[in-house]
Amino acid sequence: MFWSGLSPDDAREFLANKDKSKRDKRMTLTEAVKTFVKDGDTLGIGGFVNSRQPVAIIHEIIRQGGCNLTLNFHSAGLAPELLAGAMALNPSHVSIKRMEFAYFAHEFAGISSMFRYLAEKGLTELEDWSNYNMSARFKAGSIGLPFMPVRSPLGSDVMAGNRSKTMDCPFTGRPIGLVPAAHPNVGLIHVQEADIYGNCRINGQTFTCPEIAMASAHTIITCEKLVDHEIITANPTQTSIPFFAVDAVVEIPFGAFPGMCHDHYYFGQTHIADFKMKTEAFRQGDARGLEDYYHKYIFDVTDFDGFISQIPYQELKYSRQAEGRSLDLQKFLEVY
Amino acid sequence: MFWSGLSPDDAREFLANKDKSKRDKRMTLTEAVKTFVKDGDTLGIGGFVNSRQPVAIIHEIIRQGGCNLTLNFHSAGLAPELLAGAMALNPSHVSIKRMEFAYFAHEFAGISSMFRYLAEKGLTELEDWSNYNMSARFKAGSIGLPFMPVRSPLGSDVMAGNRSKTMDCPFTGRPIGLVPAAHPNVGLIHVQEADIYGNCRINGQTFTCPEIAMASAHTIITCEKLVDHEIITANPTQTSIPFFAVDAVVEIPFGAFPGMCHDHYYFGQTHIADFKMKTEAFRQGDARGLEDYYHKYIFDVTDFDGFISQIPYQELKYSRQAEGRSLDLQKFLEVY
Amino acid sequence: MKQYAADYTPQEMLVAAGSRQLEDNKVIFAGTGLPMVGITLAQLTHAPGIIPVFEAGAVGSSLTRGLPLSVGDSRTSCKAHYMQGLSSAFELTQRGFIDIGFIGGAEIDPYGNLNSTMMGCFPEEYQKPKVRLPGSGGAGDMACSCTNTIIIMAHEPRRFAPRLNYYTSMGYFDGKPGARKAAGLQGNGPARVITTKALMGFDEETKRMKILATMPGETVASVQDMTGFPLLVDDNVYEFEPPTVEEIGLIREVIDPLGYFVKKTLKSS
Amino acid sequence: MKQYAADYTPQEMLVAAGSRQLEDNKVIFAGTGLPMVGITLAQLTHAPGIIPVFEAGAVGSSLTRGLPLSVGDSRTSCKAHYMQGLSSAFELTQRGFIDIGFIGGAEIDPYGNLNSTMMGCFPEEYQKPKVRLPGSGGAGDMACSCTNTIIIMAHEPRRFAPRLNYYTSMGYFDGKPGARKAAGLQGNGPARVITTKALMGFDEETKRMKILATMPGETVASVQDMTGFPLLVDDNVYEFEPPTVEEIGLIREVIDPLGYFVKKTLKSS
Repeated sequence: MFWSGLSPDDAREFLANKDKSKRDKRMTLTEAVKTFVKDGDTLGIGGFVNSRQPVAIIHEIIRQGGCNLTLNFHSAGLAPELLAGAMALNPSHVSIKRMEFAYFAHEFAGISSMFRYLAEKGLTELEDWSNYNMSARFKAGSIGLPFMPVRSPLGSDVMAGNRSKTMDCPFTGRPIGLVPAAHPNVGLIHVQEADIYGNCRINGQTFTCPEIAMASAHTIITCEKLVDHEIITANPTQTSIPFFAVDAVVEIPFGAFPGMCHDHYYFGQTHIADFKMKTEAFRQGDARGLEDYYHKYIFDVTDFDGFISQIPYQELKYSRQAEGRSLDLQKFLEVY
Repeated sequence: MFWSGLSPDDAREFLANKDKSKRDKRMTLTEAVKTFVKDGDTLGIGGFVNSRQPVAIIHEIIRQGGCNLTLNFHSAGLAPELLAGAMALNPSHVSIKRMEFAYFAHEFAGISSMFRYLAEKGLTELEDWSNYNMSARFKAGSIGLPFMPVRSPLGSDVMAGNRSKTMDCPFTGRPIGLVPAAHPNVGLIHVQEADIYGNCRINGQTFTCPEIAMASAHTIITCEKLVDHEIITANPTQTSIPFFAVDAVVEIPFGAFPGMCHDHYYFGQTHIADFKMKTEAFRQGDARGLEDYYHKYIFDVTDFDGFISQIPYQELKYSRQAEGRSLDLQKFLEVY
Repeated sequence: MKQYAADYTPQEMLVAAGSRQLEDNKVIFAGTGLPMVGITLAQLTHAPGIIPVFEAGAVGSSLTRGLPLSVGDSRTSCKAHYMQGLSSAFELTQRGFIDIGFIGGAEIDPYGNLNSTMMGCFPEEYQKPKVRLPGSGGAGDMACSCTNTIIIMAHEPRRFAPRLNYYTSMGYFDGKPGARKAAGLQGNGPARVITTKALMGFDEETKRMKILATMPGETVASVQDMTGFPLLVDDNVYEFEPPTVEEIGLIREVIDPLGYFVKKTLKSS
Repeated sequence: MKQYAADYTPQEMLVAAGSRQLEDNKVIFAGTGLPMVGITLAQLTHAPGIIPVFEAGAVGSSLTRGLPLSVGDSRTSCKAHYMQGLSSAFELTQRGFIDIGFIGGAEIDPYGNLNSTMMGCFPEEYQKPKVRLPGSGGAGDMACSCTNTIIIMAHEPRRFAPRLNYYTSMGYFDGKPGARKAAGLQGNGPARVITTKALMGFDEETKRMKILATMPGETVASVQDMTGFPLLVDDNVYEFEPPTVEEIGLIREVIDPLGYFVKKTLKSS
């Protein structure tokens, strides 16, 4: 059996020997990525499509470079697409060796052109799963099981082509699928609030972020806002990720932008459309726009603040206003 | 394979054909028990030891009578003990055919004498599991899987003696346990808040209540307080049980008394000690106290209010005060 | 008296047709895009009691803040009754809580199987496909485990293929009786396929796709012309009612005023 | 200078001994009763960084509202950092987050296996046991999956039996090398057994119970006398330090002032 990341036995051993004490885990994102992300690693990507994607962490990985990466996610857009674009531009600096995933596109903003580019050129290994499969794989990893049973998508080419297995249930005699645990080397998760120890609160849908954090050997957390520990202990049922599953905590406002972050900001639609246009242009042979994008927003700045400070204030303001209430979108787009 | 309650295939079929519409599900507890609890049923008991036990529902079942019941729970004290006592007093009115469980006692208040009585006389069928096993069985039932894998308690007499199976993991080659889903006919759950449709909020630990509710063919909810639907929709991540898993909603203040209910009341220790003393006396041959207890609190009243109204006000007041803050217990016990 | 709309696009017809297939008081899984629009339209017209479920976990929402751009975005949580993690929607479905899965697809075969993964030969070209599509997402799970599914998609000959390039979301397999059950699936499979040309079902016996109704302006022949495999035709085939003024007004002004999913321009299919 | 308490009960000695075995900054699963008291004592003395985990799901709590009467009661949630459902504590343990499981038991054998289910022959008398005990609860799971376990119990000959009536919580099975791993278990097994008479460990080779230290007033012989099977004796066996004034004060006045778990009356064992 081939395991990307850690095997269940290795993941258990690694965690059992790990320091799980409650300590201040704040550091810069530069330091966090330098410390925990290595060439050849399997990365577990949090969020769902373009919601709460760990965009800031991905920017930093691209800035520092990372080769032969394996990506594990269910549905994602921006995070893997940014890595795919970096690879397309310079595969000696960033390269994706393999992807285990269920859906790779921008949903309302269409397909991911860089994914198409890499896939259709055969530049990266693919392993398709369903969303439930990938969720279940992270779940198995997070609770120390070597696999989870699933009833879907039995009989499909998805399960025929990946490492899942089908067996007859020893209780009912009917076929049941088994999907192997996923234990990434590093989980990359953006949340709304965390304390200095790494206790995290996720507002709105948690997606599979808690499971990814708890399944991974190391987890880097970026948060919109650091909060007092007392806020966490005042309502422990709202903690989505416990501190002992976290290795680094970095406060990065707008850390999922131009994706959305529940209660903080809605999609930066203009920015996503612009990025999408540049990736599609690259796929069709014009690399210039995309090169500029990476230089301007990632390579020519030292950190994520350098990216966000280039986003027009009106766009940031709009994305904050559009989150959680109904705005006249048409009007905004006309006047902007 | 023997299934108490429903088999996974039957449970799926039953739910698929069930009316899952959002409708007012309020009724009296008398009506709810009459409608949903039948002789021969398997009952899933919510709560944990003496916390948030569905005491009011159990009283009503005892009042109406119920024979050949199978009880499914992980750790419980008052709820099964009240049924066991009713059976010991009059097995033609209430009888427990079988128990599938992990722990049956009062924790700080000691062993459950009626359980010892039934078990040591061989009056009921026993199937021991661990707490994790029973949680996992309800979990499997609640998510439509025929089994859950577990790593404990492998190698024990617990797993040797129950319906779990052990297989070699097809991914790691190491042994792994499989525990079959539990699908009770009726889930009995007490919560703090519910709306008229059955959306439930559980404060503090949820235990395995959401899983029991969602695994069962029917679920009866008692709640401390009915709340407006808008309170539920204002924060849907705090809903522990969705309305379509619920069949009856009954507002019963103190519905878990003399057990505790997070944020509402702490243990009615005096009452538990008194009940415990009477059950132990019965086990040692003196039935009088226990008979009186059942008459006074269950058979001679028409509903749970009839029980609570006999609890001295000071005791109810104290149990409310002791929940959520530190009281000078010694002083109270001296003056009470 | 019902008033039919004077002008509407095939996509608007599609959404109206989809909406009308949805029974009131059912729990309906809302795939991204047109299914979300169709469910909202049904809620605002004949089926206010529909309980939508979104892939990222929101249950029972009312989309009063506007159409979500993603099945995981915060708008899906608006007035939701229950919202847990991503696996929750799949677990609810696996358990049997979802009456109808309302999903889209890129390529379909006569037995209602769907491809949303790749164009090219599987498995030979899987690692270097001719065209790579986004992948299963949750649709493959819903197709397996919802009690019934309704498929909504554009009607083009290349999308209606006798054999799929890749089987992502399972319908009736090869049509053999009991094929779904034998594979371990729980749901009954696709009940309806709604397209810009026709409303279709599946033959009880052969599980092959069958025209139940043609969209206004179409005929059995014109539908068959745009389909890459032979369709069965129901004995009582009829012409579908056009969208009403109310339906079109709701789609254009209330549900998708910016035309994210329902394009505003009139174009011939 | 350390001041030893002038009077204390064997149970108080037991709690103090248990507390001293707990390393700072470790994640420790707190079984009901004496383990909860021992952990709290350790937090208030040498190990403020201990992270307690309670069976019903509370992680990192401080018991400032008083000793919980149940591992599922609301007091375990006091200042907790994280609190999910009941299965959460077991899942954390299965994953490897719990360094030490601190559990009690009714009957123990030379290999650290525990019985908390029944007295009588298993399986023959299982359905009509001589004495029925409460059952596994979560202890059986913790014994399997915590990285290490520490067992705390009263020391009586009938409780230390060469063979158990029923194997509820697994230690080293029959002592065969690798028996735990072969059974599929992940944790290392029992590291210590702390009783009213002695502190014991397990021999590296044979996995049999071994006296490491005797409690004040006890000798190797007096411990062996109260044990239903032969104990090994460590080469460096020593006498355990008595409880300090501070420890006894904390137990009696702060942690368990009502004597729910640590009885206040001085009684001979």
